[in-house]
Amino acid sequence: MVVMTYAEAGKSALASEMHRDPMVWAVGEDLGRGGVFGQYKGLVEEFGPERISDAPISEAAIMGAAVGAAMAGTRPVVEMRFADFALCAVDELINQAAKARYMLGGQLRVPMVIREPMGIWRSSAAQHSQSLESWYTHIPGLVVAVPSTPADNWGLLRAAIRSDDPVVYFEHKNIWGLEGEVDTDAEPLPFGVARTVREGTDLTIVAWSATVHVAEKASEALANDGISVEVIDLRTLWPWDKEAVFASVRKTGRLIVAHESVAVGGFGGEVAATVSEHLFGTLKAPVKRLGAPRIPISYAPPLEDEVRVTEDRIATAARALLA
Amino acid sequence: MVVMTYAEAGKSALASEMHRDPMVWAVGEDLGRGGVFGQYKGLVEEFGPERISDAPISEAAIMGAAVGAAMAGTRPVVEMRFADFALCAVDELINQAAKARYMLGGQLRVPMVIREPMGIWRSSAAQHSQSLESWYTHIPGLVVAVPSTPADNWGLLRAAIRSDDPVVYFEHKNIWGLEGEVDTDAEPLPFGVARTVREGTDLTIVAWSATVHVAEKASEALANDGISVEVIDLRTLWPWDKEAVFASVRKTGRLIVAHESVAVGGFGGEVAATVSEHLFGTLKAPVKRLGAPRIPISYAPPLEDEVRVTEDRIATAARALLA
Amino acid sequence: MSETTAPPRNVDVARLVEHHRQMHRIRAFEEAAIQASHDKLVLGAIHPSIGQEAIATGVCLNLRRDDYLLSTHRGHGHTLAKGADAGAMMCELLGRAGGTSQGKGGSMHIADVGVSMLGANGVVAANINIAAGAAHAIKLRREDRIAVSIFGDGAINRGPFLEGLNWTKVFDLPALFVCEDNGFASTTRTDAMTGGPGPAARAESLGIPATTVDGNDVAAVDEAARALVGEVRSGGGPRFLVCRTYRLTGHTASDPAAYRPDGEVEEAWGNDPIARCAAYLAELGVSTDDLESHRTAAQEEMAGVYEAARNAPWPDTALAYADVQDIADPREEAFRW
Amino acid sequence: MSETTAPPRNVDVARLVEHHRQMHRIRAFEEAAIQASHDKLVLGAIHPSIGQEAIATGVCLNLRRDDYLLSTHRGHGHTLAKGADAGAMMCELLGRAGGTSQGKGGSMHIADVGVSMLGANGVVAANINIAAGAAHAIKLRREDRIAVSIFGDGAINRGPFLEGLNWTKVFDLPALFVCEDNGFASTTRTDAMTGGPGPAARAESLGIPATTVDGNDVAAVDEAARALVGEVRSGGGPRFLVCRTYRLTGHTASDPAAYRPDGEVEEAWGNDPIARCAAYLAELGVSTDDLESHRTAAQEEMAGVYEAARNAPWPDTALAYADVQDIADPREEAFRW
Ligand SMILES: Cc1ncc(C[n+]2csc(CCOP(=O)(O)OP(=O)(O)O)c2C)c(N)n1
Ligand SMILES: Cc1ncc(C[n+]2csc(CCOP(=O)(O)OP(=O)(O)O)c2C)c(N)n1
Ligand SMILES: [Mg+2]
Ligand SMILES: [Mg+2]
Repeated sequence: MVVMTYAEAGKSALASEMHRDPMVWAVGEDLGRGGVFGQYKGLVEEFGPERISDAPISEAAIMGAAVGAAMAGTRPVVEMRFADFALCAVDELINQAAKARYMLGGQLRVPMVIREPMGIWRSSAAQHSQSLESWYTHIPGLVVAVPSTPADNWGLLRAAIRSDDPVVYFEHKNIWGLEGEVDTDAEPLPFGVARTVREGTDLTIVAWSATVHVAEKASEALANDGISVEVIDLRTLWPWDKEAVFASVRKTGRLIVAHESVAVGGFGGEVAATVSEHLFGTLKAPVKRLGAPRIPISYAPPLEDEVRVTEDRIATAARALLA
Repeated sequence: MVVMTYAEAGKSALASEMHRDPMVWAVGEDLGRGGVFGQYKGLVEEFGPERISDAPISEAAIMGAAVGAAMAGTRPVVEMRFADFALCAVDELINQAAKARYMLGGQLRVPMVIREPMGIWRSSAAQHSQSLESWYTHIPGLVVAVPSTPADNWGLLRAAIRSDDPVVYFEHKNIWGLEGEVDTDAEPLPFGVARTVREGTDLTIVAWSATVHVAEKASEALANDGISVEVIDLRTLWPWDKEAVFASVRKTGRLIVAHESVAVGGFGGEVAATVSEHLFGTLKAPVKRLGAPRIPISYAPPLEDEVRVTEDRIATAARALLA
Repeated sequence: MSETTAPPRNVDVARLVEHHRQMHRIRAFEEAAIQASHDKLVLGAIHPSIGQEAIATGVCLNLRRDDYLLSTHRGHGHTLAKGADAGAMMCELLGRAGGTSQGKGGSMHIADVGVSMLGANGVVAANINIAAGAAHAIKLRREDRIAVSIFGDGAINRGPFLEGLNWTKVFDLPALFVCEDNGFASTTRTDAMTGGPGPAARAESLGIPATTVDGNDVAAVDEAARALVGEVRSGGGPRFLVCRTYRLTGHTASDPAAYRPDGEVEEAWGNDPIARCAAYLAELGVSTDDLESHRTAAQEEMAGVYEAARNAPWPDTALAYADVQDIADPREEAFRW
Repeated sequence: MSETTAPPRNVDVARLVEHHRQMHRIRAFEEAAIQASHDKLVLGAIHPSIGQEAIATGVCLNLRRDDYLLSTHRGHGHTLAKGADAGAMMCELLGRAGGTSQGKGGSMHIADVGVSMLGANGVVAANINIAAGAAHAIKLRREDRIAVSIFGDGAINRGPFLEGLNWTKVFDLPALFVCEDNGFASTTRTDAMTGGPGPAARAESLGIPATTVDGNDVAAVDEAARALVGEVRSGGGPRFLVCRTYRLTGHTASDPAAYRPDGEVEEAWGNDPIARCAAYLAELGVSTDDLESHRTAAQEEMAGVYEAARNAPWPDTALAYADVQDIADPREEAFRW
């Protein structure tokens, strides 16, 4: 067990896979100087500029070249810097990376990882704060990972790099510095296996990425009111661990799905619709979704706060559900 | 009342708005020759090449220039040719068009219409068949329209062109030739008002775009089994007519949401989650979603058919729901 | 920017004969594909390369089986010239079992990874970045193959053209870009939508040496391609080849191409690359019978290929759910009652 | 591609004095903004333009109030030079009521539509297509204004650079493109990531005449910009101006810029555009007191501006739900219990 930050976990996961497989390489803007958030610090010294490669400001080429490099036998890890900038390379990801294996009848595969730092991070405004994970769950061929802890970043990034299919990998900008214990001897994590963050009997809260920590805090507050909350971290949205969620809701009878992204069209709708269908009759109350209002993210802190799914908002929703 | 096709309705809606407002213009590849589907035929002769403008194969510039032209006081209608190609201009649509009014604190607006022919159309394969309407419902600032008939194409396209906010406008490629009556004296249609296609008492089917016609056929088949189906065409997905859907489901107690797009992460999840929450207790059966399996769309007809939400599949789901 | 037009002096007759055969095979394949389209056995759009065959053979005869090739929507000829099996290709166009991609991709995604042809593409210019990446992989793996991207003159107005070419220059990659300049982007004349002198000037502004040839002169294409492939393979970095040509058919099999004035197409037929090659070979003493036999052999081959394809079975519908991704079964999600 | 470096012969002293004042205002504004960032009153990233002021004033002094301007993440100087109110801009940077965009956009989206400044942009090169579109609207409306896009040397590697420039050439639009070539794209030297000779050559390959000037010589920028703006306004079509400069601060207010060798920055300070302008004005007989007074006046103004902004109230939270779109109320969707 080693204590490291979420950023360090990502860095050592990449480093360990690069040691394991010489075909793994990373490419993105400013990686040579450690990346915008320091998540690549020291790697160029260790692996050299060919395998920790800088890139021009050419998101479409970063993504598109990675597709070709993956088809041709390497395993690129592309750094998009901000999830928002990946919107400059959507054709390459959706029309090319996600579909190539299928369109070619399985003649080749596209093993690549697309790292997309996501989410609200101190007044970054509407073009540097988005959480668009739900988009990628809708696209056949893509795996979608949303780690919330250093241990999961360690376990899931390694799994993503070993995946023979493209993985859209969302790291949350607001928890780069979060520390936690990591078992560096552990195997990569399987996709589609949720983590029960906390056990409870009255209510289930499903969350992912940074929102898991908000849900955890809310559940502590609720515990003081005698409300016993089970918190489930999905870890990956495609595939997602339906069985774990069903099992928990069968026990609690109540579900809140909370995410930072916009509620309308968010993945919370998928979870809520699936649970409402499968556990119809078992549910003691309607499934409650908590997500951002359908507004762009503002720059001014008080306006930025308006979109946040906070501890209080989760707790309020929980009490309402149990009232 | 005039009988025209879905394509003709789109064409005359554009023409009538261009007559009404000299600031309305259209731009896209090959518009001078009438557009790929003939939906612009004759317009360049009527309005000239400046207002029915060809474009280089530069989707990002078509979309981005439209943003600037809208900011600067014109009302561009951009033709994306296939919804799939709009993926080459996602930054321009999501980071720029949708957010500019908000980011600038209301100093300006971005009145533009993005026409995106969508859907499966005789063996066009994975890069020319997608239905991605759910993506845009998730983006604050965008209106999303999905007309299913000539009359609605006439009414909604005119409303879209008059909108001061960007409208993502999906026309389904498979119904260009569909004929129907159009009241050319009618006002533009309001956004967010659904159309009750057929009244019924046992079950509600919510659909949009070409799937409305499949649902209608299925409900006729079901009528022969004595099952009375109410079919609702949402017409626009943002805003969407919750009240109309709630009212219908309060009456029938059962709901199927059917769409051509992939079920996972599709807008059906939003509808199902919302109805399941709001009408908890009123529902006699779980809300059923019908959408495509999470696979790319194949070229070979029998494989292509595997993703279709057919009349039979809707009818089977309906019978199961009522069993 | 060098210009090559006159037929090369040091001619290898056997090589030119090989081009002549191959061009006829491509033309016959396209004719059969157009027939299949008219017979409604090909439903999706196909983009014939009739009139542009010299580029396909002129370039591909200089490539090794393990050199990567990425093509466009108009990719039948390139794929055949790279060595793909015509029968499997025709099955793919008809969406039948035995197709190169099991019928899942069709014409616009035609590919044969066995001959390192990594795919045509339905998105204009998308193959440029993918080829740049294949070249990047070659460099990382210290291999001596090269990656080739062939695209049209309309593709040079898309952002990936700039990003992909710049990428190969900056990383000094073994990539050859071939622009088929046929003057049209579907129904629009490209000169009306293209600022500046065109593809070669754009490539050179990105630091990539460009050569322009008469794309209907197979000997000229062959000679230029041979030189450029050699430079790229020997570590010279990316190169750019512009081939001036003309599309003798409509944009698709169903396009009457009414946007072209009377006479333009007829005149262009006078510049038919196959006829020019034949005339040149006749000059060099190859008998008309031999030349004619290339045509008939090709037509017989492709007639057989079409016949076989139309009689091939449909692919098993289970294939619709295969090769999506390793994890999760898509059947679980859809159409459960 | 013409080179202008020597100070122009026919100097208008009053105009140069105006530049000197304005450059000091920009510098003082940036210094106050950096202070605000260190004071943690600006939380988001800000990108100071210290060292590049001559481009902002040299270009914008040649623009009319109704000429459109689109800028980048490093847009404070451009916005000030276009005539925006410094007080409202500083309130925007601090996210306060009274901000140019009511605090909703901040530094990277700074805009003042009142002076036709349509916005900085958080996406590199995105402003190029938007400016092309503004120029397109000008042509459709038969107006005599022009649209200007200012961007950095890193932006020339993004697809929109090619698509947007080609667009203005093809449609013959009144657009001026200004590339601030400061040698860096955040922590990376742009020459290492740029194939070919650079921005001017790329513009010319797209048919757009390009001029390159010493961007730290305000007189040279002014002279070149005046000529190009005149050509564009009189219907000459798009033009391109490259200004060679250097970023004297880090990429952001929090970037120590350790990636630059010792001495490089110090040496660059010797080429400070403001000092050069001052020296030149002194030569022309303007008194040191006058020159000094421009600096002190600017610093006092911006100190006051910062003081006012830090005391300004937060925007009303109801604004978070305003100006999303005309239809539908976002409050209905979120946080209902
Ligand atoms: C990004 C994108 N935009 C538009 C299209 C539609 N389209 C298909 S082929 C074509 C013309 C391409 O012209 P060119 O690149 O010159 O190739 P050619 O057809 O002449 O061989 C267009 C516009 C597309 N496939 N992809
Ligand atoms: C599409 C996109 N990619 C990456 C970034 C991150 N980024 C912000 S500024 C910058 C460097 C820009 O360099 P340049 O264009 O030369 O402008 P400068 O900062 O030198 O003024 C980068 C890479 C971005 N904002 N947008
Ligand atoms: Mg062409
Ligand atoms: Mg720079």
